[in-house]
Amino acid sequence: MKSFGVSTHPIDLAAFRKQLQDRSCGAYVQFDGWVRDHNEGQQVLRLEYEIYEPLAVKEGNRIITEAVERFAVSNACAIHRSGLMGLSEVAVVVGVSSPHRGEAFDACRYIIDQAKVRLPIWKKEYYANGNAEWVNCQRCAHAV
Amino acid sequence: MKSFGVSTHPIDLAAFRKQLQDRSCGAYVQFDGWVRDHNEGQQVLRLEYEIYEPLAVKEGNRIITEAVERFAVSNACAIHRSGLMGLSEVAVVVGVSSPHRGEAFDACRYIIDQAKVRLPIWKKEYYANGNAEWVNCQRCAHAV
Amino acid sequence: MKVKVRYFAAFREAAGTETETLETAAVSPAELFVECAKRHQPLQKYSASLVAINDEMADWEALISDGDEILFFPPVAGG
Amino acid sequence: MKVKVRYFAAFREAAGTETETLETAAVSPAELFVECAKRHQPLQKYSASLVAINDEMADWEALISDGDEILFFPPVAGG
Repeated sequence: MKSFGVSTHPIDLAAFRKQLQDRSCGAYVQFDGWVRDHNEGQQVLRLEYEIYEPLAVKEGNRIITEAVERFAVSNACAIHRSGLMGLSEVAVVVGVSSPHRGEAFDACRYIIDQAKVRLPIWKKEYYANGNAEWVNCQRCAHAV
Repeated sequence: MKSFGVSTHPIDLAAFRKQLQDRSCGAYVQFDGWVRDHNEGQQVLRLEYEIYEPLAVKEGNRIITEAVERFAVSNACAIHRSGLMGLSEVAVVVGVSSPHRGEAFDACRYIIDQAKVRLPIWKKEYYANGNAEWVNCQRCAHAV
Repeated sequence: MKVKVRYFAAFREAAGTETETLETAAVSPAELFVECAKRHQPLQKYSASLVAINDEMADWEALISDGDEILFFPPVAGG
Repeated sequence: MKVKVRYFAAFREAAGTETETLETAAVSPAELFVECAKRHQPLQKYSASLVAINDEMADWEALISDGDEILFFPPVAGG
């Protein structure tokens, strides 16, 4: 099983895991991105992901395929949430199963690292002080 | 939450995860060791873990503490199954939550790598041909 | 030539629009972004990170053609 | 002096016993393991990997004392 998906609903983690089960695999590594209650000193109340889905899915599947080929793992899937989310919700999940654990760790990390830089996904944080910011856009601004 | 435990019953993964939830954490990494249907060319039907629990728990907690200190993660737990197990069951689970993902990956891998070499836990595999072997004892024998 | 431009997330807010159709002499997405930032001043404080042409990720120096849809992506969410 | 020895997993099967009490002159777990492998021939094909004294992980060259319980662990499950 190899796939990248986008979901507007809470992710069903048990179903997600089940897709990756494989009797030939001794190792399973999962990464979850959780909505954190703070960022750069600000208290976060909730957040929103904007995803340009046609390209995110295409490029996400490309990343999954690269990871499977590069690390020779058996199965790899990822789902990214879209829209508004509360604290502690799962914003993204990546799962990899493989006969041995080293490759599963490497592939899982590759997928989330690449996803964070290559996918057209943006995060807006809503703060306790009433402000809201597109994350990372402060840091990369030419001048403030 | 920081703990290492041994269980003679199937591991409740939802309850395991819940212990590690933390609103200050944006990253969660979990490793599962699954019972694989083959090993070194032999078809495996089931397996058995023997654990010397007093020392496994003491040393397991030491590994967890080392990981938490070394990688500065917020929470880390692990549970290892003891006794007989069928294919695809979860033999061991390690979970780490942390504000950022790099540390969570590193700590999770450290815990499982150290656990595999430092804990008094032995695996006996039962094969389709009727044989049973303590795994790794062939490889490390002086003479065969 | 005529191209369609599409802005996402922070860019959409800075440009005050999601899509627009422009008459341009820009040959590459890089040149086109500079033009767009002149039309929409708030865009000038940003550097774009990724660009796509007709739903395919593209290079900033790729050639654009009449009728293309250019997608400007602000820096992604990252770590 | 008298010590108690405990064998685990493959060692228990090779020794044909789980525990035994021995009179020994061995000063270290390393020397003691050699003695034990003389008593139980099948142990000779194994190298022990870890050792504990009185439920604490110990060094192979640690000093053993009268009344100690020495735990011999075969190589652990590994990868």
